[in-house]
Amino acid sequence: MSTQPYVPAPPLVKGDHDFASITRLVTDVNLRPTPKAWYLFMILANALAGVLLISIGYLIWEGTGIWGLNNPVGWGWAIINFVWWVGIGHAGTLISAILFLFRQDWRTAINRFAEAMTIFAVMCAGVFPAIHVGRIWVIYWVFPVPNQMYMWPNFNSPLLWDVFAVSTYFTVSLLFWYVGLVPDLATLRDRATDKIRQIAYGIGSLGWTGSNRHWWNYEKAYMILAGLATPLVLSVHTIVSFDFAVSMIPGWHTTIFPPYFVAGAIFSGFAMVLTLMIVARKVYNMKDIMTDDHMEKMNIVILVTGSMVGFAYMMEFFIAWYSGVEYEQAIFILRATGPYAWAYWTMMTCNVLSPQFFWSKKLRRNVGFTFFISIVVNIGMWFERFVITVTSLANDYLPSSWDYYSPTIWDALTYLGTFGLFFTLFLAFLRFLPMIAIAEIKAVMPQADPHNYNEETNEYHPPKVEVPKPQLETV
Amino acid sequence: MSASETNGMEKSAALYGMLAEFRNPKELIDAAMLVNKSGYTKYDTFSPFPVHGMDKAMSLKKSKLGWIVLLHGFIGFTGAITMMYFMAVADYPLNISGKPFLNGPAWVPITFELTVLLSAFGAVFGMFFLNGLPKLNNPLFSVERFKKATDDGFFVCIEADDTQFETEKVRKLFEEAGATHIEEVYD
Amino acid sequence: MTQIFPKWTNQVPRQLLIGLIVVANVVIFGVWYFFSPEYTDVGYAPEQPVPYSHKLHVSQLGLDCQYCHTSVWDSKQANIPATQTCMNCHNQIKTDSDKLAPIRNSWETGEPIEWVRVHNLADYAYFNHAAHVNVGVGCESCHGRIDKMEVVYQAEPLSMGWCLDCHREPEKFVRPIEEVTTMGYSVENQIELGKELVAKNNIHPPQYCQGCHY
Amino acid sequence: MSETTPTTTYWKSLNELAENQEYKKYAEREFTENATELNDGVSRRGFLRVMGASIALAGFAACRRPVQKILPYSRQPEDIVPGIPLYYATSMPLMGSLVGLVAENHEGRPTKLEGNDMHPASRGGTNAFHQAAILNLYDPDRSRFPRKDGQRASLEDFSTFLSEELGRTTAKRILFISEANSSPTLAAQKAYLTNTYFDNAEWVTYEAFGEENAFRGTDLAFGSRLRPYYKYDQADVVVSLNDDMLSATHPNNVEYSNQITGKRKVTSTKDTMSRIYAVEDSFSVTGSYADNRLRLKASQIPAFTFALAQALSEQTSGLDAFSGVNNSFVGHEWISALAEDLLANRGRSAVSAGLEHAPEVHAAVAAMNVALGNAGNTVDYLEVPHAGDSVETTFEDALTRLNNDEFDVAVIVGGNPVYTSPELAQAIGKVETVVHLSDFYNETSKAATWHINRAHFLETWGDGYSFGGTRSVIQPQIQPLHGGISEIEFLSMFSGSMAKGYDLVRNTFAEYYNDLDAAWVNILHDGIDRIDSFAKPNVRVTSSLGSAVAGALNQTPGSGMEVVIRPDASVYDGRFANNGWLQELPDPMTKITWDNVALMSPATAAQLGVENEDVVSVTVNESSVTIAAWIQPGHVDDAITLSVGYGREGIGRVANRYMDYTSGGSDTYPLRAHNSLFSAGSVSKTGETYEIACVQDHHSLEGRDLYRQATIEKYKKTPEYASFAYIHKYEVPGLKEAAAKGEDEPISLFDEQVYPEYEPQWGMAIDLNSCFGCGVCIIACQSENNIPVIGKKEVKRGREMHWIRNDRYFVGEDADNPQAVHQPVPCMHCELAPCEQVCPVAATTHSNDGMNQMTYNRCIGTRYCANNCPYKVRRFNFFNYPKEYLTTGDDPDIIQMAMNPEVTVRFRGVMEKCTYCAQRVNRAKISAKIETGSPKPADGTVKTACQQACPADCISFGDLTDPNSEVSKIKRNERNYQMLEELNTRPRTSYVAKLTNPNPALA
Repeated sequence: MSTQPYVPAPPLVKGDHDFASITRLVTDVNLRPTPKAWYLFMILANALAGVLLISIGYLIWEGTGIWGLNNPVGWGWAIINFVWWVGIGHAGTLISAILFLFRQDWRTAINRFAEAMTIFAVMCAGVFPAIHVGRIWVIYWVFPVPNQMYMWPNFNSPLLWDVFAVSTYFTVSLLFWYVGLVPDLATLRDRATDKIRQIAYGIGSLGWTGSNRHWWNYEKAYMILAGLATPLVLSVHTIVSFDFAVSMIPGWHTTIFPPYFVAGAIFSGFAMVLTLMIVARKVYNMKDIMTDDHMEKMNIVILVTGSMVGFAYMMEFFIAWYSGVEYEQAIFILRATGPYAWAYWTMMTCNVLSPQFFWSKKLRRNVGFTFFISIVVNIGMWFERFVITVTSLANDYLPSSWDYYSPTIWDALTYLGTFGLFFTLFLAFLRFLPMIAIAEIKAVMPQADPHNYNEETNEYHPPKVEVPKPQLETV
Repeated sequence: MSASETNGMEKSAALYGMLAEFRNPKELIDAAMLVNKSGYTKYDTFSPFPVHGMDKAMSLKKSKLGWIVLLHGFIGFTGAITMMYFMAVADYPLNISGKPFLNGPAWVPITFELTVLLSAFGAVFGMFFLNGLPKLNNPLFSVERFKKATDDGFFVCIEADDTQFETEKVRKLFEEAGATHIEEVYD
Repeated sequence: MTQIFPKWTNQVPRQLLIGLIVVANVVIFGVWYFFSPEYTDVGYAPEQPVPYSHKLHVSQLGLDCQYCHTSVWDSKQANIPATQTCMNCHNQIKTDSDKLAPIRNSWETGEPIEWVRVHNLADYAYFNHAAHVNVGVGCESCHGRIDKMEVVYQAEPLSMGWCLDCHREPEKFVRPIEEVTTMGYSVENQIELGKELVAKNNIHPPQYCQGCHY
Repeated sequence: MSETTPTTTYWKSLNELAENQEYKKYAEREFTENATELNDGVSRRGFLRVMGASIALAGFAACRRPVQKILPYSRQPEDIVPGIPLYYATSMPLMGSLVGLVAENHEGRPTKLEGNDMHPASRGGTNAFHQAAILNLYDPDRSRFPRKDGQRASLEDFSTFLSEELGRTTAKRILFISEANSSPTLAAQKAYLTNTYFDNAEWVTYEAFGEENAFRGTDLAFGSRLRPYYKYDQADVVVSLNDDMLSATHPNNVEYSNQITGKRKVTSTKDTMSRIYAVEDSFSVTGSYADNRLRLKASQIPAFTFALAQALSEQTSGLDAFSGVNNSFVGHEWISALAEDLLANRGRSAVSAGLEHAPEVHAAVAAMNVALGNAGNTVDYLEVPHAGDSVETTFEDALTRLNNDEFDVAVIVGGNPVYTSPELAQAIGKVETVVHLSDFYNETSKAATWHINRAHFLETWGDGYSFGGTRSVIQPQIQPLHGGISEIEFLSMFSGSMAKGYDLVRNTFAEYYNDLDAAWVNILHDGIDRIDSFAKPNVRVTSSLGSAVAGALNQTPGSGMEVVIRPDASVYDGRFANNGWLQELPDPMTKITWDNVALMSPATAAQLGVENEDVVSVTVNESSVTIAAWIQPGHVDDAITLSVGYGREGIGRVANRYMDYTSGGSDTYPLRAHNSLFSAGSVSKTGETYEIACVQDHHSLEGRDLYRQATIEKYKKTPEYASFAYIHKYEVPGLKEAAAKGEDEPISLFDEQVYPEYEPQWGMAIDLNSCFGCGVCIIACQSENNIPVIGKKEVKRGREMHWIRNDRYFVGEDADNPQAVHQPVPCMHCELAPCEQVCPVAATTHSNDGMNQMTYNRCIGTRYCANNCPYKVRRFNFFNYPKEYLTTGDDPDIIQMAMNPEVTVRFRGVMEKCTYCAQRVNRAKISAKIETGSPKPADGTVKTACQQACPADCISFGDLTDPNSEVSKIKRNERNYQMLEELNTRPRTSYVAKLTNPNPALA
């Protein structure tokens, strides 16, 4: 890197910050006394989480029947929510891993944040496969545990693949996140004044010193993890999509599902990151770090993935027609015109139409609009999963078995409750952990580069930013 | 090596080493080169972020982490295959949808996942192992200024049990390198 | 700056790791042993309303199992004998024993005797005695050395795994049909004899679920 | 898994539960008003769970084992070996005739009823009522003790009352009102009591839906009351004038079904099949099975009949009475087509009319059958000694005399006339003492001074004749559970003796035999005493017929809206209203459960502006009833069809309708005048709606090839009409490629496990040409496999549990007059079952003998298998249905006695489905193994419950490795096809495509 001519990008950190100011900007959030507002929101979140606990308790007490499921439609909101949350849970690892491999330095501003969201989203997702089964008390049978029955799980089952995929994804994301946290926890340890924080952060940072011998292994490890997480993140939603694609139900039995699900996952994940980021950066005035450039870049990803999803929808129809399978054709026509058309068209509007606004640079950089779209997108993605899961089951091969699915209040409450869980965790994260990867941010600041220092005086001279024209050609 | 170094610290000499602070990454690199050239081996440099080119400056050897990860990945891969073969073919073969007991395609996802999982374990825990972490108590922590090492401070420390270590020589060396602040670290 | 953690804390991680490994092993072993039917069920010997001694009746008096458990050859159940069966002898012998009072009482009133069930197969498993004894599975193989039992107790775990042991390798257990009720039967060439019997009696024990669960 | 939890709830509804104090307390404590799912089930489930802590044990058996007691016999009964079921012959009396049955007994309790192969009225077949009778036996709501003025009394009290009040010399004028009963013993008692014992006693037989009109019809035609008894196995042309002889509501439907479908078993292109014409108002199973169907209002049927007679009178003799007929139907295309076909098949045709139609119609039909030379060939006219003989008065007469206070005492022997006959209900009020024998404390019992609880037919001895005249004995299977008495024991009390049923029957039979003891064993063993006990006099049409029918001939059918009232396919005249199995049995044509509805044609509905579930008010001369409307394609316009038996109060937990009007249907009897099928009425929309639990939402095949049929001509031309290749014009994908590789199954990514290395391999074939959709298979399966009843709300949610369902599709262009087809769908037992591979815990796998096995105790309930089943035959226990079902009533043990001990009772959260009756298969395999050393039972030794029950022998089941087994033969037939063959699931259950034989003239 040192040899080739340095092409200055627009600075990733706005405002004239030095290392210390960055440290303060980020860590003060965790060290300053807790604001009232935080308690307020925490209580709200906890209340919602309580709703989740109650709905689960009642579910275990009464049985799956409290949900709106019926005979053709054996999977309802539980699975929809599972896929939805897992999808959201893709952004974080994707940002930290793939963008890292692509040397997208701008990721450093949001990766910590996004990874946290990922982990919490996956936790919310994990709730559903666990509780949706009829006999929760024997769910451990899906794990290959030796037992007096000599029975083993069935490795042909996509659900079992899911068990491994999701748990692996969760573990690896967690490790990845933690590895990134260690140096910043050390920073907090060293800035903390009260004993409790010192001990807590002290343990968390494992006695990190910032030794460059450590940094050497550390960067290696981080690189390898990124390399591992990249195929992993793609595999997770691929395998989730197998739950449908491997079955033989018209509308499920579709080879396009893996790429289409992954695109959808990135789509919804980025939207969720934006939703949270736009609020967080306002509240904690991190505009210098999470800049509008970030927002714009992410909007471009949303535009691209949104269009990919749209393309996938068209492809489904085309293949259904092209395959000549009457059942496939029937289900897709029914989706658009049948009893669930309302859901289908909501999905189309939110997922395919809404992102198209981001062709305009002005809208891409418009905070309010971005916030709005980011929410619309996630509504749309929920409906996508609804359309896939429910419509296919409700109208499959034998018309005699067709039946309409309508959820009960308990379906809704359980879903609502997971938001409680999510925000409880997320608020705790904002309060106690650095929401920006401090060390990484510092590393991408111009001051961090020895070349930006005068050979003789060792004084820092900021890199010249040329006029953007040649830059346009080079990029 | 750093692991061995920390172990060396076990035989607690009163004087642990000499710590010098520098103003910025550039100076830190120069200092590191200087110390390295003057033939010290038991020394280390500290910065709030990895400084580019430090590996050359300190002439650090290539990390062994890659091999650890590969080993773990291999264990994960073979482990998965063996597990599924034992359970689905050897121990209790059940006729499921008339599929063959050894159902290769169906085993791909789980094999992949377990390989990745084990590799990740290798990477993370291997890294901590190589760095001799966790190590909650460190002589350097008793130096007040050293807190800056995780904020905006750049330090070099030469340890007392380096064969060439002599307090004065080291202090002079640091002064040449332009250290803003030099101090002895006691354990 | 003072150290947050004293020196000894540097040893803690290593100790924790070792401790964790030890605990994990203990737990796994504990579950494996104490939660298994071998531990929970084997040796279950409830007190019976009548202190009937199989030891006495089988080894001293030499009664054959079928004398009382008549239906074992044709029914899924090996019946508990009717009071009648007891009375066949006990209207002559020990007619005044207090121990036998419940028997006589039952005989007079017609009220059944409430024997306590000892061998209780796991729920949802169907077991058919006839199907087993008719191909040479000895009483002993599941019920143990009844002839040595003063009080009947459960000798085998009766767990699915235990069933499968035999269903997978019947040759290790089957015996000539005429030896079914023999106690303490054993031959040194069990395996090849077993193989012959398996072939002769055309024994294919089901290992598919519906063999036992429906 | 049948924990017995004493509670006072049943599986029906929250509302009756609310009457239970214990629950009220609980509910106030635990449930807030707005708990959403306060539909019948859920809250009650909570209640049950609290009361029944014992469930927990199931899970933790390993930690703490519940002590179990074994109770051996004190004295070992003869020939009872614990664990081996015993089978005894008996018969079921219903609608005045017997049907021979065999009862399966486990340790002395009957658990299953099956047809008696040797009995002519059964031939091994049954109908839903027979199958469900076992549940009536164990119904906890049966009346358990005699009552006087509603207060508990004893039989002794009653006999004292008889000796004091109704002694031989009593001056009281007694009217015996009996339901139709074929018992010779009872007939003797009847004669004795009315002629000899009492000076002034009268006897009337009353059935809400009896054969009286048929008898009167033959009386008009031949001058004597004779029962037309068809021999459809001789008939090539069958004309049903609104006669639903295939429906369980017909007294002889089992035998008729067997005969009619028997004439349509086509095994090769050389075979022929009979032709069936149906002329009817509402869509009946007979209509759906007919080759040609004509929609006519019930009031037009007489005119149509006379027109037909007129058409025939030209070319036959003996129909002069009708030659003068000149109504709107004369010259109708159907009349000419029918006449032509009938004349072409003299002596090989059979014309029949609905039992509820006027005597004149029956007279005309009888005359036609004689004129066509069918009498003696396809129809016999039987002298039925016990039906309306000399000692009886007619119902009309009895009614008038009741109203004129000519009776002091009414003795009602069985039946529920106060409910079924509004006229009688109000006439009976004038009598000072009413004595009522019945198995429920029902409407009549409430109106009675004395109520005596009646014994179920499986509890006491009895005798009687089948519809065709086979005499047999009703052999009890179990002591009366609640100490009830049978009607013959009841009547014997009047003559002062308190004889036991056994002696009464023995005495009757002693007259038939010199040495009864010798014969007795066989009578009981075979369940048959004597076939053809009824005389078959030669019949000739009386000269007075013309004058007798003259009045009817001139009647012109009413033009306006008419209301038709029929017995219900599920609860008949209401007597089965408390039977959960029957309540939940989907109606064969509408697929509605738990309710009765007002059926109307789409046109009529449009005209009235009503849709399904709109409540309409139906009015027939002053009295009106509100009931939910249901649109029935194929129903005649300007007519409403209602069924009876619902809207009950205080009968039992299943039967009762509820205050909030959520279930139980409506009582339609108030609209019905005795013996009148139809009456002019008016219908209006009330604006309310009422939820109907219909198990099938979608009635069109969507042009899919799931159900395949053709006319017999087409079959003869293209025998392969049912093959995938013929229908789609291309082979099943992958077959060509496979053929290239020399395989016969479509190519696959895997080399599948091959069948059959192991023998036997089970398979099933369902002959769509025989199925007319009665649904007896569903009840038989429910009884055999311990399938719970889940209640209306759950059915409404689409959670029905039946393992075999009967899909009914409407096909054809004409939406107003479509064809209805029936397709039974059990588990297909696919060799490459999609359900299996998706289960994460291998709870559903494949057995060596080729069955798709569901292992309940391994299932964790992901429901993935059900999702992935293309045939949607898997059923999920969303709640703990069986627990409720089995822990209900005042003493739950009773209902548990109906369970089959060889089948697991499933629990909450597990999947279940058809097992091909694995318990029967395994029992057969084990005994075969013990007897022959090979686990391969001989063909026919294993019959699945559905197969066994089917009167049409529509289902065949057996070993596919045996090329000579019945099922193998059928599967080799070119009409045999697999549903969704192109999915390559390789179902073991296949279908034999339907054939129709319509009259080209009417095409």
